[in-house]
Amino acid sequence: MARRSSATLNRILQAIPVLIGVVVISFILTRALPGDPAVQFAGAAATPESIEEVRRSLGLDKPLPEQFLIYVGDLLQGDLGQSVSTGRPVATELASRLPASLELTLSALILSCLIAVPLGVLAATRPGTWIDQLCRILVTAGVSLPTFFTGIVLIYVFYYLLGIAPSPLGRLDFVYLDPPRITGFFLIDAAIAGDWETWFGALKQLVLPATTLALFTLAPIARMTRAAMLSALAADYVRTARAAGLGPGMVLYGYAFRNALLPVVTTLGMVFSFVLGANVLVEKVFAWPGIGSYAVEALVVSDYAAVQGFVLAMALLFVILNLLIDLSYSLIDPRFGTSSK
Amino acid sequence: MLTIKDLKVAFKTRRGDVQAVKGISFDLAKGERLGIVGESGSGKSVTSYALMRILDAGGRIKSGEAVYDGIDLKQAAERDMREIRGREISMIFQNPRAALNPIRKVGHQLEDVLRQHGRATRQNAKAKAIEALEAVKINEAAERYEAYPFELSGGMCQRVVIAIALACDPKLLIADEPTTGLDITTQKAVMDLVDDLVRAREMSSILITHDLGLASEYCDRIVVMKDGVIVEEGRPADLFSNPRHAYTRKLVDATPRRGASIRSLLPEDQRAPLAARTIGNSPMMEVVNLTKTYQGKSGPVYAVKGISFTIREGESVGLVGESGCGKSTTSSMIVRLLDPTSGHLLFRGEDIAKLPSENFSRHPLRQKIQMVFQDATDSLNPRHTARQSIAEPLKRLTGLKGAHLGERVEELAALTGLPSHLLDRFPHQLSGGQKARVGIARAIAPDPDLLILDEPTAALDVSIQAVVLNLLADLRARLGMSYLFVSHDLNVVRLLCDHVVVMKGGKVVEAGAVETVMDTPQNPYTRELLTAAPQAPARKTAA
Amino acid sequence: ASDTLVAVTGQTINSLDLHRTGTNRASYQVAINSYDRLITFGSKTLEDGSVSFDYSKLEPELAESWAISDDGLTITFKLKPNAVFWDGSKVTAEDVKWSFDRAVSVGGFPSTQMKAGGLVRPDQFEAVDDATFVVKLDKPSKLSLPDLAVPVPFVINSKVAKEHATADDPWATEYLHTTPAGSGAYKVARWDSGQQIVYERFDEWAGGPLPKVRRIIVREVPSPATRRALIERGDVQVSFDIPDKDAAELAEKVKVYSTPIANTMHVVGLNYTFEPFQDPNVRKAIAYAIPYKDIFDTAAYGRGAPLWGGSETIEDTSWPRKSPYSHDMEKAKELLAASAYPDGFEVPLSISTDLASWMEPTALLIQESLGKLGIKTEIEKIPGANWRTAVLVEKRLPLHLENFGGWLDTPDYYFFWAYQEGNLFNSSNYRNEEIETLTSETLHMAQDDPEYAPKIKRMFEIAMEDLPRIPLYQPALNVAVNSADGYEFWFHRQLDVRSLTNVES
Amino acid sequence: MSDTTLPPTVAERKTGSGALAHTIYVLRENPVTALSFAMFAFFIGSALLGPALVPYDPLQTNAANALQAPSWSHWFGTDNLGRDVFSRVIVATRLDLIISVSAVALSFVIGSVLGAVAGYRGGWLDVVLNRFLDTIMAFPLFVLAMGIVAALGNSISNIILATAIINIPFYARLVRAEVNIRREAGFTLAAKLAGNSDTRVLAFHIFPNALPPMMVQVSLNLGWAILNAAGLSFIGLGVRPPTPEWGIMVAEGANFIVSGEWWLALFPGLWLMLAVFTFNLMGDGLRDIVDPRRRT
Ligand SMILES: Nc1ncnc2c1ncn2[C@@H]1O[C@H](COP(=O)(O)OP(=O)(O)OP(=O)(O)O)[C@@H](O)[C@H]1O
Ligand SMILES: Nc1ncnc2c1ncn2[C@@H]1O[C@H](COP(=O)(O)OP(=O)(O)OP(=O)(O)O)[C@@H](O)[C@H]1O
Ligand SMILES: [Mg+2]
Ligand SMILES: [Mg+2]
Repeated sequence: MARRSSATLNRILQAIPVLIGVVVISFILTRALPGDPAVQFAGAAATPESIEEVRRSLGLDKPLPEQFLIYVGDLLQGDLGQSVSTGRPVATELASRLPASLELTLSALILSCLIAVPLGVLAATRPGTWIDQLCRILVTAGVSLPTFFTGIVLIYVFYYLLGIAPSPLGRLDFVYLDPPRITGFFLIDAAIAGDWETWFGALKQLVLPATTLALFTLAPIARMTRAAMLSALAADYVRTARAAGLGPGMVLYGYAFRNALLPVVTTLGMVFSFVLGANVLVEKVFAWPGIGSYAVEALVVSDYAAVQGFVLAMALLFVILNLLIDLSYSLIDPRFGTSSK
Repeated sequence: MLTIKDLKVAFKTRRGDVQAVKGISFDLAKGERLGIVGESGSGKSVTSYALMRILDAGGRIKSGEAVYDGIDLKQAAERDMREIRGREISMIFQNPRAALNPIRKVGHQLEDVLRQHGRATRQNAKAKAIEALEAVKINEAAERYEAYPFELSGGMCQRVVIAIALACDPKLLIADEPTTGLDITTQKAVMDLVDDLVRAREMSSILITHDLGLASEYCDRIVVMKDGVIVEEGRPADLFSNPRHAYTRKLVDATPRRGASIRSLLPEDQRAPLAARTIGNSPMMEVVNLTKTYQGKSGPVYAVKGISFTIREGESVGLVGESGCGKSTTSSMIVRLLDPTSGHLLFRGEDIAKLPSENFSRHPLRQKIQMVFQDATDSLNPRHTARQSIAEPLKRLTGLKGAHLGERVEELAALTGLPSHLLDRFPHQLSGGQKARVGIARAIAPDPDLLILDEPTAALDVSIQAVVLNLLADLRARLGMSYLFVSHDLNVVRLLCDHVVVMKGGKVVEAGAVETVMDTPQNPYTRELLTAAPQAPARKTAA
Repeated sequence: ASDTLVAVTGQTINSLDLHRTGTNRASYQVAINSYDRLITFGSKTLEDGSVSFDYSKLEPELAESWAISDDGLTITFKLKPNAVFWDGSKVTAEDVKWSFDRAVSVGGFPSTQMKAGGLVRPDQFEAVDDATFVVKLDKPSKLSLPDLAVPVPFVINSKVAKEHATADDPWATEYLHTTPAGSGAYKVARWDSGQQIVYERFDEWAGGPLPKVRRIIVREVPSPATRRALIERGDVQVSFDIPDKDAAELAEKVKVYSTPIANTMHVVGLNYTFEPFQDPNVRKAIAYAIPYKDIFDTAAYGRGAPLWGGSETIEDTSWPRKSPYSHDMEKAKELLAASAYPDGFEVPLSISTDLASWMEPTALLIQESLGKLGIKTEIEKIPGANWRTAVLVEKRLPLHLENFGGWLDTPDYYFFWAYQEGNLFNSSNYRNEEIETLTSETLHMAQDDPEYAPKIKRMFEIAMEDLPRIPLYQPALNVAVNSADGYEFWFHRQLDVRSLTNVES
Repeated sequence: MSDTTLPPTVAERKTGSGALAHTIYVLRENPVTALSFAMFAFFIGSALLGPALVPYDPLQTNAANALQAPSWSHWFGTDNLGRDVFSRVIVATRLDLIISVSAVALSFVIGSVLGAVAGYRGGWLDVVLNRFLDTIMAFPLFVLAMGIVAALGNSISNIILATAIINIPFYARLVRAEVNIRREAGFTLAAKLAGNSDTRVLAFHIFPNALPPMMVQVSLNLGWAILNAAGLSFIGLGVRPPTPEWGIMVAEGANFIVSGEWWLALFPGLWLMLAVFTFNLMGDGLRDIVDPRRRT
């Protein structure tokens, strides 16, 4: 246990330079963005004086290093700054939007895993057969389409033409009220409140965007599952298990699959951060009030604080995600943190 | 109890069907200990997998019969086979660490088997599992129950594998090379344990091995396999002392044993007399107080703790010891791939230990000190053909080019007995013996004076080992090189070396002329090594 | 009919307080729907039967009546006695003064807009008693009263606001940013930035006839395709500001209002600092080379009003007006041949990413057509954030598309912003002495002044001759309505939800 | 395995062990791989010859003929400016291939060098590189690409650069791992004994062995690069009009789907999908081709 926690602590320490790097790069990147926020926010019919005044009030008249120091100083006090375009603290804004993105991303990943993992296992148990090839073609097709395109096509078919799907209006149709906010995840909050009607409403809204994202993530997960299962099935311990007379279910899941899980979990982590990026586009199509669409808006209007806050939040999420992966690693693999791994 | 008749097994592969087992027949009586010997690829493992019906995908029993205790193993339903596996027939495999699920506690793996066969319930599974661990004489069995395979030594892992195999009291145990990868002393302990258990439970056993010594020591009857067929069978004493089939003879001859000469390992018709060689008196390489300390994660690892010995001009020195004693570390330092922590390496009086290993590749002496690696497969670049591999040192160290280079490569191939049409093959297209030859040709290409051989035959079959050892002996005589021959097999060292250095735990425990050390070992460790090695049978007619 | 109505829009409301720095255009609707002004414009029915604001008619909102002194320098308002804020307190002249003070003091756009009506300093406003409010002007202007009917001078509940004001933030911008305090027809029941705003009717509203719909939800849906699907399927009742193409096509399925936007033109800007554009022949050649009809058909799908092929003679002062130019490649070639650049030249053609829906097809058609003249253009798409800086502030784009619209519907107002040197929308760096004087003279002059029309006509002449901006067409504001009624077009191009009603379908 | 050497078999002589023969073998063995290579050849063909063969000028507008559904004269219909969608789709092939291939080539080279050096040298260099890669990975990659393109301007070269930057970590990680496991391999030591300097060992002995798994990565990234460009177009940061490019065509066409002009997005989308699909499926085949161990 001590070994695991020291390995985990090590991971946390390693994250620090990453976070510093992210802070610096995001600062530089935002300053490199074209456009003058002062002009943008001085609004229509602004005079040069009013533009200068806005610039001063945003602190953009100071030299860059000073701006950076102020930014870092605020950051250390937990202040992500204020978004100029929404006029609200970036932290509040992110906190209110992050659950929406996470709910979408996680649902998509769960959906994707539910399909891709069994597919991968199926393909691995029958390598080289037409089932294997079919799986390969199917999942590759999913990853070959731009997400925004898939999203619009799904809306067109399932909402516009067939009328099965609910109107693509974000997280909840307006006939429902938001569930009382506890976690920010509508499905969880509605379930806690016991409001199953709202729960169902939120679920309906999730189906199309989650499917769009899931289609995109099938391929890496299925491929990795297949590869990992293949090598696990070829391992000596599987032969030992079979020779000891263990049942096929036990051999496949208790022995091969659990070992194959390690690389799959790693892939999941990568896919997760990938999907968070892809969210940007899907959120736009489905009017999903997540942080992806927030970032795009902010980027377009050069809203420095918002972009920086977004990037930092994502980086933190990434670090946490890696810790979670390590944690699941250490749960799955007893060798975690030792030199034999 | 087990009857096999004309069993044929074939695999479907990219290049059509491969006949792995081409119709073999044998019987096994209750309580009998059968040995199956033969070279790599002769179909030993496939036979046993076929019996258990655990062949890889694409493998299938084409014809023949395999009847165990009245049950037709070929026809039995998969469900019935599952009952047989583990409960009636069970198996242990080579490389015990890989044979265990790395992420499951060994106790639980035992329980899986016990509960699968209804030998234990949820409540008493743990107790039974500990019992099974105790049966294989693992000390502190209750604690080991909680251990993961990576927390156990190789020997202990093999004990766990044996415990799993024997957990449900099978009537037949098949052991497929159960001791490869284990130290010679561990090997003895494991084999003794298996033997005791098999006898105590009055089980039958099949021991699959390529080590004739092991087979003759632990089996009542032996079958010899070659290319998927059985060429001979009999009691060990008869079979080995009086082999009838040429192949058996070759196998017996090739096994190093006390009193044999290096040429006697070869088939009789190939025993050309060895050319004479001279051993000079002047030291070529003096190893003085060499130490190496690694900076490990949990403190320093003292791999080599101050060793000294001398290799004279033309002399062959053997370096023996068990796994992890520092043999490879020592040889890496001598060949200047690794910087010693302290000590001197005097090559003809010049201290080459001072030259950093990074720059040594451009030093003129690089050409003079070369090495043959333990694992021929690993030591050949998979993307280079044999020709490219051999040409590499010539191009870099001797500056040969164009036609001269080609000629020299062909010459080296001829010298090492490598047919020239193989030169354009990639390593994976070559057999183990051929790869070993490429490795040797490459090492002698720049005309070295000192050749370090780090267990060059460890991965080879005995008959190929015999050929390679003879090749080395011939080359030594022809080219006048000195050898530092690293090995864990004293019998092999005896054949090739003039002088031997025995290492243990990074220190030299004994050194001296080969005969002296082998015949009158002074150090208890040396004695232990000598007794642990299974004694290969000698042919009556052996030269 | 249900008492809820749903509207969708592609724009995002980023603040509930129009006066705040950084508040975007879409947010102005809150000032309209949740706040009242003293006065508002009347309505008129257009030829196509749709309803539009009427610039010529001023009507009371919070003010019951108003009077202008003879010298035109003092305007006295009497407030409606029954006007109350949402918290039940009476609307007093003090509240109006505080709000006006705020509008002229916060700087930025609100102050600029107030200035257009001659309202610059707090001391111009006086609360005589609870019900009497006086505005004093430095000089009489025809723009002063209309300027009080635009969204900016809205009346805030000053008691509430002051409670939340701080020394750093004397105008309570932080508070009002998220929490409106007004007397308007609709309270903001809920605002989820980036998602929706929910209006709840204020039943004691005194500003006008009580709206029919109790609750109105305005949802933000960024994807136009999604918006179209929603309105077509009838899941929402109003889709505000839809693309021209959808407007053209949806007209068959649902009610679509396409109103040419008052005092607004889509134009091609020719920057005078770019040397070839200093040559009048080049400018005219370009004006003749533009394929107006194709642009109007492909970029605007025929929505709005054409602004080409007008008569040479100028008879009236209506604005926007058709230019005398039309697509004539022969003429264009002749003119270019006569210019200093007979073989053409290279110039980037700049458009904004945010406005790509009309700018991109327009630019492509212009590019192709100019190519035939030998004028090589490369289309440069400038991100939204950079666009304003480049085109309006730095005025550094040689050839670009532009679309200024003036809230106050007089030609002189347009000329002031777009043709007078130094002003923001004069993206061409245009300067003409005569225009400078004429604009200054006409800006505050009453429209019925006999001197007004001749001066304006002269301005038109010069503008068409000098061509710093080549008019393309007058864009339309398209709104699709399904099972609802009562849509009214407003110059501010925002959805006034107060007049909307549900219709049983 | 017998030590006696066999003369070359008949089969061996017939197919030889040349690279071409090996490629043919790999293609023949797996029909899906063969299909993907055939499709790749088709795309290369359209990239090279497309502009010469298409029936219309892809930039030629024709307002009178806008938004025509697919017909015999316009196979894929026309767009809102009356341009022929088929011609645009085919002509776009070249640009899209250039974008994806150069982005991947750039990240391949940079990633390989970084990863190889770090994997071989180890120590602080390795630590620094790892932290650097972590930092890049900590950005949501698409947003990073957006940021870079937004900051530098949306030219083709910047789109390529942004795509390359976000892909570097994948290559660097992969190469690092592959080099690291071979750092102590027998053939590495043997190469040093043969008198190779560290650089030569790394460049000519270790690195080429990392190629097979990298080929799979390359094929995946070729696809991603196109998707990435498409996504940037959707946000409005794509290549400049009127240049035809699949992503921009899909992104713009997507808004026409609901209004019934499905062909605007469908055909470029189909082409884009086929290209990504082809690249992804090619991966295993490419790996087998560069892997001499697959030769028999
Ligand atoms: N899965 C397989 N597919 C194709 N051929 C196979 C397969 N497994 C084994 N063979 C072939 O069957 C033959 C016998 O193999 P087997 O493993 O029984 O040899 P062995 O005698 O156990 O050798 P070793 O001592 O190396 O273990 C070999 O020629 C091998 O190439
Ligand atoms: N790079 C290293 N870092 C830390 N410890 C090492 C390293 N290389 C070797 N060792 C340790 O040094 C000791 C000697 O290793 P060495 O490889 O020389 O043994 P060996 O005698 O060659 O064994 P084998 O017969 O298994 O090859 C071992 O305990 C090993 O664990
Ligand atoms: Mg075997
Ligand atoms: Mg060793």
